[in-house]
Amino acid sequence: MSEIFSSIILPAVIFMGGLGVLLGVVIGVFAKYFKVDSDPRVELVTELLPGANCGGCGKAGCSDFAKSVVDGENPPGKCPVSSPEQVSSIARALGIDAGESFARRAVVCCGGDVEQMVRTPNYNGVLDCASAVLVAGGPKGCSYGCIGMGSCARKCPFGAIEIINNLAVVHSELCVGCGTCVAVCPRGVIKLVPAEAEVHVYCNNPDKGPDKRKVCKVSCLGCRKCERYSAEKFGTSGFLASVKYDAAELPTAADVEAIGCPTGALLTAKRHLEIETNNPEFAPNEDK
Amino acid sequence: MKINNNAVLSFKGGIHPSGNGKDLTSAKAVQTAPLMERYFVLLGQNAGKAPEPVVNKGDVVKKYQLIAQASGFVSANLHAPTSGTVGGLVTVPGPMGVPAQAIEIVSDNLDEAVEPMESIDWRNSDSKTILDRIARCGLVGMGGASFPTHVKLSPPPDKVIDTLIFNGAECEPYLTADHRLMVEAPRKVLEGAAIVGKILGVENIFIGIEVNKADAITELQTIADGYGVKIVPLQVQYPQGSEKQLIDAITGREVRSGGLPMDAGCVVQNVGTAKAVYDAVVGGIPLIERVVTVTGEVVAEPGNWLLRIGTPVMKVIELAKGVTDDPGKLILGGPMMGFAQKSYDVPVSKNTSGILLLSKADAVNYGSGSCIRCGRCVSACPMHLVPCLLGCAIESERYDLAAQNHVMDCLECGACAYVCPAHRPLIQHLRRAKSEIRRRSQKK
Amino acid sequence: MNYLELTVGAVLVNNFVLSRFLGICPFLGVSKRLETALGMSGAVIFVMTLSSCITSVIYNHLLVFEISGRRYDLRYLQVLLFILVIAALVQVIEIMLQKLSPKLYQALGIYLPLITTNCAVLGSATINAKQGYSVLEATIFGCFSGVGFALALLLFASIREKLELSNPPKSLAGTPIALITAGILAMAFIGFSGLC
Amino acid sequence: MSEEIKNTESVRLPDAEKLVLSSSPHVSTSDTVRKIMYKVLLALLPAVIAGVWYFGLRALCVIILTTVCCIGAEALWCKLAGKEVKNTILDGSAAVTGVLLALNMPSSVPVYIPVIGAFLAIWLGKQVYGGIGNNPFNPAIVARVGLLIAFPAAMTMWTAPRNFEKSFGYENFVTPQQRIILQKGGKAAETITCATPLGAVKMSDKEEFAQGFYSHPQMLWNCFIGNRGGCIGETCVPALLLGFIVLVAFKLINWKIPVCFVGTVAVFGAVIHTISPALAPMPLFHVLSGGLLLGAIFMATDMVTSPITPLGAIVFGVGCGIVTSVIRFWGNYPEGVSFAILLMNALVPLIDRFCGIRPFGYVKARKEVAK
Repeated sequence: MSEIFSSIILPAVIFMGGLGVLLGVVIGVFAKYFKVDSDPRVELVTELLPGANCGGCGKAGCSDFAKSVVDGENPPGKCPVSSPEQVSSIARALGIDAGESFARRAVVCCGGDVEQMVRTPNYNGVLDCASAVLVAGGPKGCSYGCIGMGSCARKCPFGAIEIINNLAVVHSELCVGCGTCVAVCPRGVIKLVPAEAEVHVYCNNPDKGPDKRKVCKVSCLGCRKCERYSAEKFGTSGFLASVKYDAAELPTAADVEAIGCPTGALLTAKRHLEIETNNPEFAPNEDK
Repeated sequence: MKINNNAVLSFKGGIHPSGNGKDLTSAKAVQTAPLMERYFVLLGQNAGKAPEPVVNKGDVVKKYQLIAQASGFVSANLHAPTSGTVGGLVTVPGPMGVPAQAIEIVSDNLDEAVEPMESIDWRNSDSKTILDRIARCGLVGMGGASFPTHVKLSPPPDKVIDTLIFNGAECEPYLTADHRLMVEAPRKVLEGAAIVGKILGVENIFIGIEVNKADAITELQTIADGYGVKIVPLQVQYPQGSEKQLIDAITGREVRSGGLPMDAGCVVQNVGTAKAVYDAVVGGIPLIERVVTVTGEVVAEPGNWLLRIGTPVMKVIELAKGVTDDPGKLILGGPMMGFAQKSYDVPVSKNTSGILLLSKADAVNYGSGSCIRCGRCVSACPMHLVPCLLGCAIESERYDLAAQNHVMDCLECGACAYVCPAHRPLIQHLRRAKSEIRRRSQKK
Repeated sequence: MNYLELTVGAVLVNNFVLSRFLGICPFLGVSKRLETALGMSGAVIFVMTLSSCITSVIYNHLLVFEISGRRYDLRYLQVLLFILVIAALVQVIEIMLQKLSPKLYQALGIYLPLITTNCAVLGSATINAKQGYSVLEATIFGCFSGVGFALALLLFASIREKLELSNPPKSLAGTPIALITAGILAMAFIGFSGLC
Repeated sequence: MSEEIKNTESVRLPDAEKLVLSSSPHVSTSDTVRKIMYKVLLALLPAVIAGVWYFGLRALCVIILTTVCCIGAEALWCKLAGKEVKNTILDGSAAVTGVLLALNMPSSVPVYIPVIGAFLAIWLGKQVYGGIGNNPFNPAIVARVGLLIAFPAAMTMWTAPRNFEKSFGYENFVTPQQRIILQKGGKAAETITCATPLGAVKMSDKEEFAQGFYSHPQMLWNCFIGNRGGCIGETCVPALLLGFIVLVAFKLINWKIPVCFVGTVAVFGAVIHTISPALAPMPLFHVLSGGLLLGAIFMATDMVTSPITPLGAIVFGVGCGIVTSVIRFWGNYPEGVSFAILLMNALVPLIDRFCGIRPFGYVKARKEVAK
């Protein structure tokens, strides 16, 4: 027994132990000379973030945002994707204020699908919105509306945008408001609105009414009917009506009913989806 | 200098479009168009800032009268193409496909002109007087970029300009407007060239002409010496008329990436501009008309027309006796770099060199096929880029890769897309990348 | 021993990745960009050379010793020992990289500490031991095995960069197509068999 | 505005509805990918005819079977992947791959080899990468190398060509039993198997004899006209050169690649031959034997898998030549052309990256403006 110990185990232990200690010292020396300060909190926050890397916060990705949160540059609430619980857990972990959470949704402010909008000549080229606008402003008649080639839908990290009849439509129950589509759209027709807003003006053309009317049946004519109905909830800039999203009270479906927009540019999101899908079943249910 | 004993010069790269359609109109003398009922003078006809209208709806104007005033240095005046009343500021289809603002002039059919400006004895005047006249007359480059001429002719004092080149290459297929101009008004072109030479104080004045315009070359060569201008025959090779390639062909200098011709000591002007300079300086007439080639296999009577700025394209097609078949494409400019139009209501502007109606069969049909790396675009690119790689990178939205591979140096001349056997929409990709990269660098 | 044969054998004929199929993890993991692949290649060559050298010194000269007439043979400890040395080396490199090139450190990510368990590094050390290479031979072998790994990695990375611009069927995009490509690459390397 | 334009005369005016909107340029070459592929097929025709002439109807069957299988494999994949079938087939790329692959097989291959080869080429070599234009490796080469590794015996069973029994020194390429049959007046074609000259060189242990024999003018003549053992399409040099002329005339290939490839093999062979004549026969033998010309003219020049810049083409050709020579002289395989091309295909992205062309306007220092 002691023979085995002295001839095998002891030398092995001494040898390996000695080597281990030696290498440990070497590593220690290197670690001292090449020391880098890193903040473990960045990693912690990164883990707590959803990891969608959507860039909705304006940073290059979740880890970049985490760094800015730790540095105090941004509040955790700036992340559009995180749920309020996630945000508060990050805030708790860092012991800071969560900041105001901006729950927002994207809306494609255009109703000009294939049936509604004049389509000028046949288009032959790259099927991508930003490329299409470079060719004489794209194939649709209106130079402010949705081009409908689905660049936003392809880029949406959450699959919330669908192209129906050459028009991008947002499924708001899937949308988290990251804003990727807003950055992609060459026409700027997609807007981020408060998540609770249900009424939108589905037109983006600031031209005079008759000019718009020539190219699109569902354009906003700028008749100010909505503004006359409630100047608190609606406004008009140029010849284009808009919902005042920062107002104290947001318009409801009943308001839309009462106004009765002559062209149908003013709609609830639900009704818009119904019209576009031509099938009320696809519209989000009330309980969602 | 590459110039020696009438050698036919050229650059490296480029293409030789087959059956280039010039025979349709190259022998057709320029006809003067009759008066139209209405003219739509686009406001944004020049590179830079659009001029400010100085007339109101209902005003009575006379031919040559100023109707829009340049709003800043890089801007150009606009003048009434005929006498009549101002119909107001209207929205018409613009040459870039998007609606544009234009001043409508309703003709009174009298075509009364205001008193012309007095002729300048340019040989004994200083540059400033001549430049002022050019600016007053609203001259812009008539080759396509429509950069205000007075700006181009006022290089910063630290740039030494020793060579002045006039572009009579007209390398675009189908177009013969410059060709006819050189054949029919050689003295005006040459004198205009000499005036520009005087402004810049340059002795070396060249007019580069592709050898397929033999009559223009002989016509000009016989009288060019009297004006101190040298005629340079160039090979028939597209894009011979591109500034950088023209400078390379004639002087052997390379304009550095991102630089302007003046960085290589050169100024390049179109021969049409030379004629307009003559009209402005000697004739005292502002720029209200230009020669336009109206052509295409489906046009009943293709030809060259002297058109007032603001003439709607549909009216021009009527002048050409309509069409024999429905065209597949309406293009303002040449088939290589011109812009496809949505509407026939677009008016002629100062840089419209041609109105081209392509039949469906002649127009390219872009496909979605993959690149087979045949490399033809690489040998065709006059900027020596690798368009096929750029195309693939841009399709995958790798703009960083595209930028690394010098996409910003692309001229958008279309040589790559012309030779592509897969008919890939390369130029559209390249434009997309350029606009995207520009947008991103602005953001930063 | 012919050093030329040793070199050619390590780089081409018995290429660690494409012929011995060792070190596949970093081969697939860090071959998405040529720049990262270059960094990884450098790190692996460094670790392989140094670890081959050190392990062969220990293996050849320290593991068999005599103390007061008794002969000890600790060569059965080789695997344990090699791993210890390699782990320490990788640790050192990681610390250095983090300081000297944080960008590369970020890009290599988890694959850097994973060099420790990169079987190619351990493989070269065990092959050295098994073939009975001298210290010099072992060092050369380790170095050029690393070069072979680098060659395969760089080739592969350049192809993958190109593949990124192509559009394979969705189900094959990414790693599947990379594995198929690696297989074809391995087929090409079979052509070198018999060179030494 | 348009209402005002009344059609007073009988002038036909165009209709804006029919206009097509696209980016410039609006005209283009009439050449298409399909035309290119058909021209390549035309260039392959002489080699096909020569192959059938030398190796008989069985060779024709192999060529037809391989081509049909390739087209079938392509159609099947497109069908399964939900891609357009008709246009993909009609572009002719599968047919080109099929013919090339068949020309790279011995005429005696069993039926399953062309079938497996076709699927290897089209599925593994091309379609998994996304189809034409996306494949980093030449599909025919992938299949050929795959088959060579998987079925070494079947892929190296060479049938003797027509009139082989009358050719110079045929005894050295056949087994003693077959030699007796031939000497008794038996016909070689389709019945006798023989070694390829390169294979014989590799196996030869009588070096001194080999030198004189393989460098003999009549031996070289046999190699030139194609009266030797080998793959269907690789033996007849005049037919391959004719194909080369067709390809160059139609501007379908970069001539630098085959010239550099063959040139490098010749130079490499000459150097080795000079240093140690025992190791290698004279360079001309190396150029004419094996699949060098077939590979250099038709396989290495594949547009999709070869470099795109002029300098890159030279580097690619030289690289192919070096790898081929190294494998031929020192490797286990008698022939290295396929391996070389496959390997160099893998290098193409790197070559493209580092052998770029200088864009216009990137001069080192601006030229001094003459005063």
